Parts: sequence; structure tokens; C-alpha cells
Amino acid sequence: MRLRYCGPFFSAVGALVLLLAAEPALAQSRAETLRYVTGASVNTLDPNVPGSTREAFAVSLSTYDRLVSFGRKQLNGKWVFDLDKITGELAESYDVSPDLMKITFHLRKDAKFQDGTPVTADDVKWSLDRAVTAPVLGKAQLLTGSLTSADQFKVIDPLTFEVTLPKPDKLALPNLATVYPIIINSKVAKANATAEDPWAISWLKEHAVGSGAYVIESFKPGEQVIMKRNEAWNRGSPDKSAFFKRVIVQTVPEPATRANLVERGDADITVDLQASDIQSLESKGTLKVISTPQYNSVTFISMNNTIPPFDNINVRRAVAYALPYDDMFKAALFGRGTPLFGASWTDGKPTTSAFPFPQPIKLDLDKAREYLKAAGMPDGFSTTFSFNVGQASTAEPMAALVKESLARIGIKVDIQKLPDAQMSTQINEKKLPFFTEGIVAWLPSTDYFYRNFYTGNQRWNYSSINNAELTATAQEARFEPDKAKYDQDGLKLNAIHFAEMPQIALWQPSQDAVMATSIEGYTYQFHRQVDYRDLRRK
Amino acid sequence: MSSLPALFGVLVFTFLLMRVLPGDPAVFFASGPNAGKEEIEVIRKQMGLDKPVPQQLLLYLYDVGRGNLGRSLMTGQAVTTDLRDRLPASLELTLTALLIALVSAIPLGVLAALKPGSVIDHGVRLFCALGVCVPTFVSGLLLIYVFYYLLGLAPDPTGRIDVFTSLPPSRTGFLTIDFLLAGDLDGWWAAFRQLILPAATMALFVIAPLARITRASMLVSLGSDFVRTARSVGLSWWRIVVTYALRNAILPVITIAGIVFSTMLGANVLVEKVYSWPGVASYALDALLSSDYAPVQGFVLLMASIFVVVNLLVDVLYGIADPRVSI
Amino acid sequence: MASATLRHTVWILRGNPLTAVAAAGVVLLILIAIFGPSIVPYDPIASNVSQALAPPSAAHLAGTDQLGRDTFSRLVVATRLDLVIAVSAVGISFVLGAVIGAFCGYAGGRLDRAVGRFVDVMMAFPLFVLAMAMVAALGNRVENIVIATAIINLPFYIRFARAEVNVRRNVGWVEAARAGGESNFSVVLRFLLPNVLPAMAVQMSLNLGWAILNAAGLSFIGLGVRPPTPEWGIMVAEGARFISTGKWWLVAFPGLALMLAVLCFNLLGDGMRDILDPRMRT
Amino acid sequence: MTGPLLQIEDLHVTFSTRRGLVEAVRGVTLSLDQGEMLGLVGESGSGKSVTGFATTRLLDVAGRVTAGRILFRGQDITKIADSDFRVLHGAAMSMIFQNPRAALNPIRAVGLQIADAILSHKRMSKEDAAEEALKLLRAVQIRDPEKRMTAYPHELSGGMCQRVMIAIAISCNPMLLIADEPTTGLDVTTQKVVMDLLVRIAADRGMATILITHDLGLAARYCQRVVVMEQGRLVEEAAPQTLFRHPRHAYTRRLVAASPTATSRIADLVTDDERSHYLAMLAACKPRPAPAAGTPLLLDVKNLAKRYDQGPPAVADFSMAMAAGESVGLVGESGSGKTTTSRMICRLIDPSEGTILFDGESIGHLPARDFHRSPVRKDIQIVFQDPNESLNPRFTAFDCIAHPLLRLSGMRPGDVLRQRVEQCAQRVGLPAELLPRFPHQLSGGQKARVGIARAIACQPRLLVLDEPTAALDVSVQAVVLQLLDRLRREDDLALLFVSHDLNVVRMMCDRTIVLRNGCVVEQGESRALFDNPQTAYTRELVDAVPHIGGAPAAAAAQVTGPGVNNVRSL
Repeated sequence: MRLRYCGPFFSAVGALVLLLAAEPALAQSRAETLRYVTGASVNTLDPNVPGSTREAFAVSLSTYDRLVSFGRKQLNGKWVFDLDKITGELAESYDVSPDLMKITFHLRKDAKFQDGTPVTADDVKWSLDRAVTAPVLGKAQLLTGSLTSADQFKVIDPLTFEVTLPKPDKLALPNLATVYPIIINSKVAKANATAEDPWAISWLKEHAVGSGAYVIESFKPGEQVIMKRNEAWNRGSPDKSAFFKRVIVQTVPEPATRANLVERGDADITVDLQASDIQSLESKGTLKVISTPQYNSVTFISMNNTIPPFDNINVRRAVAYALPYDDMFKAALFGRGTPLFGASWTDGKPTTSAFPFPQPIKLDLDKAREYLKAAGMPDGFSTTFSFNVGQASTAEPMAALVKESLARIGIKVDIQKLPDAQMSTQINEKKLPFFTEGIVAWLPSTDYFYRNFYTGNQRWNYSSINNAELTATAQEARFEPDKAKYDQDGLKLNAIHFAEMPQIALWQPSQDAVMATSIEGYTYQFHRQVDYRDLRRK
Repeated sequence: MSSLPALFGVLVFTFLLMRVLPGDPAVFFASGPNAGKEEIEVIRKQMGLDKPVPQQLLLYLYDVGRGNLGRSLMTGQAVTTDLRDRLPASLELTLTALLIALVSAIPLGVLAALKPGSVIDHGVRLFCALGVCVPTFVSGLLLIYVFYYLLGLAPDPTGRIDVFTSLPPSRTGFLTIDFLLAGDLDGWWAAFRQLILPAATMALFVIAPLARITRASMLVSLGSDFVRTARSVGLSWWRIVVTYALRNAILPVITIAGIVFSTMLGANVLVEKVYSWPGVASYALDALLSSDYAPVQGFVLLMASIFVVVNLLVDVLYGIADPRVSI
Repeated sequence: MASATLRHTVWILRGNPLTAVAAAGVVLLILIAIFGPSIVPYDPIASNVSQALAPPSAAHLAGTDQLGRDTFSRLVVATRLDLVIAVSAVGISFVLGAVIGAFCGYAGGRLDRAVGRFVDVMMAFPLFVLAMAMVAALGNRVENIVIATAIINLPFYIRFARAEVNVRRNVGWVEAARAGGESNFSVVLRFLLPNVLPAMAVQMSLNLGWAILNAAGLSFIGLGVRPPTPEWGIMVAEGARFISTGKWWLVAFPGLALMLAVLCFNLLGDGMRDILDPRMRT
Repeated sequence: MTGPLLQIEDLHVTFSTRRGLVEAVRGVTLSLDQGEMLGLVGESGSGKSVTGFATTRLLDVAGRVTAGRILFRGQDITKIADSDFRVLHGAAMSMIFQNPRAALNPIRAVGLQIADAILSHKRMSKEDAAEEALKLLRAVQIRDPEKRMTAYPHELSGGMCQRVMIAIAISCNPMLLIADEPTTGLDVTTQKVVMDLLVRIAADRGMATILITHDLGLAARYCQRVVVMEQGRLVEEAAPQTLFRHPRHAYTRRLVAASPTATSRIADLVTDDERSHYLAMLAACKPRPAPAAGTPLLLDVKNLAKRYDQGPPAVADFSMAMAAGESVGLVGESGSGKTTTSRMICRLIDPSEGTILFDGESIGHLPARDFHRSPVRKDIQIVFQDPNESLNPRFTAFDCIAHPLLRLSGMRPGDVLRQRVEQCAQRVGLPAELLPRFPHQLSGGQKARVGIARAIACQPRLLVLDEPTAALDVSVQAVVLQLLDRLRREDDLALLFVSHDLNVVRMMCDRTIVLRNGCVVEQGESRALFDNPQTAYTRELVDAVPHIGGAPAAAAAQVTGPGVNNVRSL
């Protein structure tokens, strides 16, 4: 009798075991499908929409074409994007006038939008006009390449398009290769524009009307995007459509689960794993792990130079010499990245004009104590060190080490873990005295870094530094056509950086892409995501 | 009807709580590499954050009254659309979990009550206690590790259905039901396999309260005068335990199951997160961390409404099961 | 009376070895909370990166974490904080809930209905999300975690106390107290509350475990106690990241500690219910 | 079959409790012939019910038959397996319980419950079983049996539930029926109807019946033979007339004396040797002085009403008056508004309408919430029904008695208080060494005394007694009643005695008020009212009271006559 009671329970358990044991038949041809798993989600099909994620950028690179794109180069045996090599995408070729003030693009004759209509210079004009006039993200980005007004864009003929610059600007052309200046099928977009929304911003959020390599098959914000190959697209190498017939971009928030998926062969490629997982995956050797230093990004320990005691240069130096760099590098990143500490140059004379650059700082508590004494605070002080919940896996061990090490020179640190939105708000309001954050520059040139991250009262100027000489030099370098002079400026800027110590650059973390061994062609891209068009299966 | 003030209270309270959050969503979402002041202002205006809070509240209430819960910056969609797309996932998961929990908890509770103080009783108690003492995110990760990673028995924990299976026409939003309606058994199988691990994770956590209440009310029932009457006229053991004792004992279980269901819906944040389940709770969590007000407010309102509906349902069920209650 | 209770307790414990074990476990936890920090072999927050991620050994009983901190020491030291969080959170909601609930249950009428409404509003909230929102709003400090946990517990205590008082409000000795010249206020405070407390204490014990889990859940989301303070929930959450790489000790030991603590509280609560009312045991 | 139907030989039943093993039945031997009706009488804890449950094997898990035999139709049923016993249950022997509503499954229609019982022993279709159940409902004289088939227990009155219970018990025509306090929770009038029915059915069907009861009157009225139990032992066995006229055992004597009859006085409630002591004490009391002219009435209540939000008013219109030192009885069936009225007079709840004058002063308008501050508070005190619930479990007896002294008489803790409490305890006959005990360490009678001591501690002038002895055994009741009567005489205390027990009210009260549905039906001098009721309702109440020796055992045969058919359907 009693057993009959257990019946339902045992049969449920039994059913469970049976269910889990069976293998499903894979319906589709797996080999021609790329399954990419990522932590965040694709939230819009138009990368210009405020709040777009990196995942959205990656999708837009596949669904839309730009006029030009970055070439790629090898760096330590790994492919990375090449800022200095701009190749045509929708443009078959381009000419730059000798005064560097005019760029003329010649469009591909065979380029067609996904609905089959040809791409014309009018579409290019509308799209770029939109990028610089509509309230979209592109506006702020293109500004850095002196592209600010619709007047600068001119249609010469249906296949010729001209961009005029107010000043020679090295970054004008690279800017057109970033994610924002997508070329939109203007006829369709205009048809869906409204009086309040002349640039069809809300419509394009959910509809991709480009000429890119992939066509959106289904789009579930926050879950997944499935794309199928645009067979007509031939901008791949060499003049071919993309390799994969289908691309699935799926959101899997847990990094450990993503690692499992790739390891078990259920997903083909992923990025943004935890350093510890990558290390173990690498040691198992069953997967391909490509680690590229994110050479356009830097992780900092930032101090707000306007908030006491960090307004005192000696305090900043004291902190710089009191950080346990090696331990932090090992514990937080498992050594996966390029250190920006421990350089050997002396006398405050940097040996490179590039940014970011390694500085000659290392853990030296005696020196730190001296600086603290010089700052008039031999007994130290108390402060709060903040980091972002989203970065807890690296920032938390780092914070613990910072706290421990600074305690040795008398600085009492309270650690504060902030939800991402709060962190960005407080940084923007310049309220955080001491924190860790990272930066990424899409167009990593020295002046770009200094202009965007060390000047003005803007969010990205973490240290709130306001150094007239630095600002002037960075501005001057921006339009400096002469390579040697530009390098001079770079050295000067770097020297100021070291002398002022506004914030402490720690390292460039690695971008680790983990993929099945059959996947080839991975290139590290400026937007720190995978460009699906690059990939092939062996 | 009497629950409308409660819903209203929830609405206003959530609204205010979200405004107290120190994060400024505009800044967060304007996080393009070159986001400037202007861009932040654009977003702020878009979200209506440039107006004073009382006015925002009135506008919000007006919108809610018209069925507009605002837009999520995170997904770029209307919150109602997001919730509508995601609610079936959460409901399907929670209902399945509840079903698993009930199917295991009731026999366990009955077994324990039949032999109070016996080894079985203590065993059930220990099992239940173990179930509630493991945080769901730990049991979830462990189950994935064992069943997916080590044994390969479970499908990959990436949502409701494996991506290579084509979806059935959506009628109910419940995949397992939609597949059945479409007559696609393979699809049903795939969806069901995806469902079973997260549902088991959630169920594990709620078996305890359900088994407890079953045991307690079963004990009361078994010790009651009417069971003694049933014994005194020689009813069969089965009839005494099931028709007399269990049917009476099930009444409090219905009430608790209602409460459990509502709490599960709200508390499955962690399970959804761990299993990448595209449900409403994980949606709300992401929104909360990025100070995306509208989805959080919408989610809380939805949960409160479900709570009300579930309570109503429990009352109706109770009324059906217990002739003493008039609805 | 005392000896009778003691005898009764012993009688119950004999029939319930689990409860005895749980009671011993709780005592052990309290001892660890009190003396733990002074007996641990290592400084729980001192890092030693060269020893990072070492598996359990004689030197490090439970291995070391990412920073080379001794997991065992951290576990032991965390006991105090976890107990403090749980006890104070549950304590606050217990005291507030008992008093509010008792008065409402006794008074009935408009006040009761108003508070009932309020409780309805609270209950209609997805409570974990509410806790998350509150911690996010107030900042993730220990006291805020305590407050958030207390607030989401509050409606249950109010309900419980209300129901318990409600069934007793017209019982003979309550009416006798009123006939004996006691005001309503002191009837609740001096007569009803003391009689409701034991039943609520059971609830409290069960809730302690839940409060610990709640704090752990918040930690998992990233809204927990500030690092590098050792706390079980954070340790589990951090350790969970290493499950897939085979560093099992990082999640296993804190998970076990968390589990055992919650288990002890739950079983003890169960057992206490036995002592109070054998029929109600569940 | 020869020999008795049931023969119990030297039965011992032991319970394992947290205080160790307790022997509840210690060697009971009795026998019952076919068709015989045996009364099993005793006070609580006497083991009478345990004997019944042991016979039908329905003991709690903790109880066990440790020695002795129970021969049923010659077979020792203590030896047969549980599974085989199922065949006997219902078919050969069945049981009727106290509190009929709880004894029925609350969520199953009564027709189905009867059918369940039938189907458990007979092979037949569900339809036939339903048909059979309907017949049984007719047999137990339920009005509209077709309609009642689908009714649930909560839709039926207590009396009807007990009829259904009887229908279930007799559904398979058992040879032995054990009725355990079958009418205890019911109103007097219903009690009589149900008992009459039960007896007639048993006689019609030739069932042997054991009537387990604490009520000697009930046993006397219906049984051919009565067995008296005390503390698990059988002390006396005889025909009712003999037993009550000439009890041999001391316990039986005390029991018989303590059971009130239609003519007994307070003084009669004890055995002869104790009576003199009581009478002497009475004689020592000063006679009550006549109140001075113009003294207002102690209590004057006019047009009192209490309405709640839903339902009919609990009290519709109640008026009464009483003088100092007078005792007034308030009787009526359950739901008649007795308790509500008493609470309003005590000022524990607020009346919706009407005036209450105490000593000529209006106290009805003071809200109950603030009444604790009124100087009249200590003049009106109350004694509650259930002694178990009337004492705060966290207070010792001393605390309980001291409480009103501290609050109302403004005393401070100290020797004076201690003396005063001890004095109160002594007056109610509570030994001083019990004062430090908590309620659960006291017996029911002791608790009742604490409750009375608490109520009289402040020397009130009006004492409201809400069924003060309903939960007590008769022997304890006798003592408590004497105590109350004495206090009244000594202190010139007015008593408002709320009760459903007419015998008690008749003895205790000068005047009696009969309540029904919240309205006064009749009132007057007690003896006159009971001897010569003016309304049908009162007459019905009075007639229903079982009396020891009042009705001969043969009455059982009489009531099966045609007169029973026009019993009130309840």
C-alpha cells in the first residue's frame, strides 16, 4: 500500500532520468551554422540608438555595410584590426585630395541592398546626414573626425560621393569605418519615417535595411538574434559571400556556462570569459583560445584630481608606488594581458609616443611613504575605492589587494561595489574619489586618447585633470600631419602623464576568444566583439 | 476588486523606489565611447526624467491607465511587449516547477504523516530541509555542471529551446503546449528537456514548505474525529487515507501552493539567470542593475497582478474543494 | 515549570535526534561566531598571491582563493557576520511584526484593515526583487542588507502575530485581564504578546536560515556585503565562478557552511515547534 | 450463540505519554447481552471512553491493551490483526461519538458518507448504496431526507449531524453499538430527541448498546444496567434504580449526591456526612439585611441590543433588574445570546443600544475600551466558562489572583498583597501551596477555584458567571456551586448565573430569565418558573432535563411509542 504512494514520485524521477538521457537529433546542418554565445544581449538593430550594446554593434557590422572598413594586421602572430589601413567596403575605392580636405568615394557598381535595390550615393548621403544630425550616437563619434554637418557630404553622381573636411583630420576616414556610419536603404527608411521621427530611429531599431553580409531572420531582444547569409554580398575575401549560412547570436549571462557550451561543442565561439576559465580551457587544449591584448583599451586605477587628498600630486604618486601590481595582475587577470607598469625608463622621459604606454612604477612602499610624507600626510588618510558590479570578477580581487597594500602605508580604504548604472552616474558627476574603470578607444591614436580621456569636464575624464599644457598639446597633435612632430607631441603628452600621475594605468587586458578548433579567421576588432564575416569553418 | 488599492500601492511604491536609486539611467545608457552631456540630455528627455518627480508619477500613472508601461532602454522595446514575450517563459517554468514540487511533496508529506516519528518521517524532513538550505544559484550551477557538463544528459542551459529547433506557431506561449498543438513531438521533447533542469532547481526549493504543510495538515486530518469515524465503520485503508484524510488535508496545501507560486515567480530571478531563461525575472534584474526604470516598474506591477489573480484562483479552488467556503 | 519544560525538551529531543543535532549545530555556530576570529590560522583578508587557488592541504584545510587567502579562515570568520545579519534582520522584523501584528489582531476594525492593506501591498511585491531594489537604492552596506531583509520579512510576521492574537483575543484569560482592570494596550503587551512569542520564535528560527540565503542571493547578484569582508554568500558566489574549472573547494566549503547553518536553523525551528505543539510539527 | 455478546475480562489499557506510562484502564470486567443497553458512567479520567475505544480498537496510537481479553461473540478480538478487524468495524460493532459535527467528514456530502459505510461491507452499486443511505436517513427521522443526502455537515444542525452519525453507525446493522457521550455537546432539547431516537433504533434492531456518559441522569433514564467507573476501575454495577437509591460504593454515593435533580438543593449536593459541615457554615452567615428604602437597584438593564455587521442581532432586546445579593439565572440554548448579554453587562463589549444602570449610575455609555479606568470596574467581575482557557498560561495561580488586586485595588507587591491573595485562595478552598503553580499544573477544579478567587479578590458586588461549571465533573461542580452560594451569602454578592443547565440554575438562582434568539421569553421566580412554565419553549427545556430517579428504566420502552414521531425536527 505504502509503495503505491511513492508511485507518482518515483515515476516522475524515472521520467526525468529517461528524459535527460535521450539525445536529440540535430535538425540542421551544424557545420554551416555559427553559434556565438555572449554575456550581454543585442538590444537594437541600429547601432546608433542610445544604449546599444557591443553585441548590437557586432550584429550591425554584419547586417550593414559602411563606406570603408579597417584592414587587419598581425600582432604577435594574431590578427588584429589595423587603424592605419582603411579598405573599401561599399566604396570600391577612395581618393584623398592632396590638401587632405576632400575625400571622394567611388561606390561598388554591383552593391545591392538586401531587398535587391542598388546602393546609391543618395543612400550614402542620407545615412551620413542622419549620423551627424539625428539625435543618435554617431553624432558624438563622427565629431572626433571633424564630421559634424550634412553640408560636408555631397553626391557627385549615383556612384560617386564626396566628403569635405574643414581641416585635414587623420581620423575622418577611420571614423567612417566605425560602427555608426552604417549605410541605410534610405528609400525604405524614409518610407517608415514619421513627422516626429524623420530619421526613422524607432523603426530602424527593429528593422535592418542594409546591404550587409547577413539578413536578420529573427530578433528577440535580450535573447537571441538569428541571421542568414546574404548570398548577394561579395565584400568578403576574396569577393565572396560570408562563410556561414547562418549565424546565431545568443545571450547566456553566466560566463561559466558559456565556457561549458563552447567546450562541449554546443557553441562555436565566445568572448568575455572569466580569466580562470580561459586558463583552464587553454590548458586542456581541446579548444582554440586566441588571446589578443586589447591594445585600444586600458584598465585604470583612477583618482579624482579635484577631490582632496587626491588633488595632491604626492598623494597620487604615493598611491602609485603602493599598489601591488604583480599580485593584482596575477590575481585579477591571471596574467592575461599586457602590463603597463614596471617600465625601465628613467628621468621622466618616456621612450614611446604611443598611448597607452608602460610607466616605470612598481610596488615600492618606502617610496610611497616618502611621497605621503611629502604630501603632509605621513599617517595616511581614509578613502573609498569603488568598482562596478559588472566587473566584480576582476575588480573584486583587485580591490581587496589595493585595500590591503594601501593599509601598509596608512591609507585606510573602504571598498564600495556599485551597480553599473550607479557607478556610471557617480563617475559622470565626478563624485568618486578613487575607483577602477577601463576605457576603450575605437580609434586608438595618442591624441585621441588624451583628448577624450584627459580633457574637459566629461565623463571619460576619470581623473578630472585640467592641465592646460596637456590640452593644448593634444589639440595641436590632432591636426599635425607630420609624423615626427606628432611623435614629439606624443612623447610630451606621455611625459606630462607620468609627471602628473592623474591616474594609474594598470594594464591592457587580453581579449580572449575561445572557439572550436575548426573555426578560423578570427580577428580582434575595435569594438571588442567578433566580426562574423571574418570567420570560416575548416 | 478589493485588491485594486494594493495594486495601486505597489505601483506608486515601486515608482518612488526606482527614483531613489542613485543611478542615472541616462548616463548609463549614454555609455557610448564618446557620450557627452548632450547625449545624456537626449536620453533623459526621452525617458521623461527632466520633469519633476510628482509630474513623472502622474504621467506614469496616466500611461499605465492606458496600458502603456513605457519603454525599456535595455531592449529598446515597449515594456508591455517585452513582458508579453517573456511572461510565458516564466510561467511555464514556474508552473512546471510547482507541478514537480507538488507531485513529490504531497506523497512525501503523506508518507511522513502516516508514520510520524519514524525513520521515513525523519528522512522526509531531512530531505526537505536539505532542499531549502541550498541557494538556488548553487543548486542550479551544480545541476548544470553534473547533468550537462559532466554527464551530458541535459541539453545546454541556454534558454527555452535549443536554437536548431524551429519554433511552433505561438498560440499559448507555452512551448510544451504549442508543440503539442502543432503535433511536433520532437519539438515538444526538445522543449521539455530544456525545461526540466531549471524546473527541478526551483522545485527543490519549494518542496519543503509544501511537504511540511501536507504533513502537518495530514496529521491533523488523520487525527481528526471524522477519520476515526471512518475507521469505526470499517472503510478501507486507501479510502480513509485518500478520500477522507488527504482530501481534507489538501485544503491548506492549496493556499500554500498559491503563496509558493507567487513567491516563486518573483524569486526565480536567480534560476532564470543561471539557466539563461528568457523570463520576466531575469529581465527585471538586468533592468534593475542598469537603473532601467520602466521594466522594473512593469515587472513589479505584473507580479503584483499575478499575485492578485493567483489569490483569486486559490480562493476559487478552495471554494470548489471545500463546500464550507462560499465564494 | 522550568524543570518540567526541561524534561519535556529532553523527551522531545530523545524522539528527535535530528533536533538535538541541530541544536548542537547552532550552539557550535554561535561559539564559532564568538571565538572563531581569534582561533583561525590565517588572517582572513591577508592575500598571498603566490599561494592562490591552492587545493585543500594540511596548511590550508579548505584551500585558498584567487588571492591566496585561506578559505577555512575566511569561512570561520564569516560566521559572525552571517549570524549577525540573519539575527538582526530577523530580529527587527520579529519585533516590529509582533508588535504591529498583535495590536492589529487585537484591535480589529479600521486600523487592522489599513495595516492589512499595507501587508497586502507588501506581499504582492516580488520580495526578492524588492530586497534587491532596496539594497541597490540604499547602497550595499551590511545595515542596508539587514534592513532590506527585515522589511521583506515584515509582512509575514505581522500576519503571523495578527492571526495568533486574533484567535486569543476573546479567550477567557484575556477577558479576565480586561475585567481585572487592564487597558487594551497592556493586555496586548503584557498578556497576548508573551503568549504569542513562542510560536513566533519557531518562525524566527526557520526564518534565520532564509535570511542567510537571502543575503547569499544578494551577494550572487552583486549586491551583497562589501569585499574583502568574508561572507558565505559572497564566497559561494565567487566560488561558483570556479566550478567549471575544477576548483571545487571554493564553492564546496562555503556552500557547505551555508547549507549546514541553514539546515541547523531549519531543523531547530522544526524541533522547537515539536516542543511547543507536537501536532503542528511539520 | 450462547453466552453474552460482549465480555470484557480484566482489561488493562496503558498510554505512553511524555510523563511515562499511564494506566488508563486497570482491570475492567463486564459483560453485555444481546439487545441490552448498558450505561457506563464516570467522571473525566475514569477510563470509560478508553474502555469503549479499546473494545472497538480505535485507541490513539499511544494507547495499548496490555492485559485482559475482550470476547466478542466468544472470540477474543484483542488478538486479531488490524486488517481483519476492519470486517468487524461497522458491520459487527460501531460507535457514535461526542461532537457529531467533527465526527463527519466536512467536505463530503452526508449521503456519500453513509454510502461509503455501506459499500465498505456490502457489494452493491453506488446507486443502490445511495438508495440504502436514503432509507437510513429516513430511519433516523431527518426531515427532507432526499435534500439532506447532498448536504454537507456544516449545513446541518448538531442534532441532525448526530442523526447522520447514527445512520452511519447502524448502516450495516451491527450487533453492538457504543455511544460515547452522544449528546454531550447538544442543547438539552436536542439531547432528549436524539437519545430517544437512539434507544428506539437500538430496540428496533435488537442492537446491544453501551452508553458512555458522565451524566447519571441520562444513564438512569435510558439504561437497564449501569456500571460506574473511577480511575480506570469498575466500582459498582447495578440497575439504575438500585444504584441511585442505594449506592453502595463511597464514590458512587458522592457521585449520586453531586448530581443535581429536580428537587435537590445546594446543600444536597454532598454526601450526608459532609452536608452537616456545610449547613453549619450556612447557619453562621448573618441573614441578609433588607435594603434601605430608596436604594437603587444594583443592576438595571433596559432594552439592551447588540448587532454585528452581518447576520441577525446577537441580542435583540434584553431588560432585567437585580438587587444586591440577589442571584439571577440566565438560561437558553446555544445561540440565544446569553454570552453576549453577559459580556455587555460586564462591560467587556459595547452594546449597540440600551442602557445599563449600575447602582443607579449609567455605565453603558462608557466605551468598553476605557472601562478599565472606571471605578465600577472592580465592582463587576466575571468567572469564565472553561477553566483551561480562563487562566493566563504564563501566570502562576498567585499572579492570576493578584492581578486584579494590583490593577484595581491599587495594591503594591509585598506582604499585604501576599496575605490578601492567600486569604482569597483560602476562601475558595485553594490550598496555599498551589499558589506558585502554573495553570497546566492544576486540575480543572483547582483552575475553576483560581478563576473564582481572582473574580472575588477585589470584593465585587456583582459577579457574572458564564457557565462556570459546564466543563467540570459533577463532583467538582457540586463543590464549586456550594462555594459560590456561600460567597453570595457571606459577601452579599449578586450573582448573574449564565447557564444552559436548568438543574443548576434552579438550585442557585432566586430568579430565572429564559432567553431565545436574543429576546427574553419568560422570567420569574426560579422554582415557579420551572414547576409551571408559561411558554412552550420553557416547557420544552424543562421536560428535556434528564433526572436521576425521575424516570424509571422502563421509560426506554415508553419513548419508542408513537409519541416520538412528532418530535421537533432540529
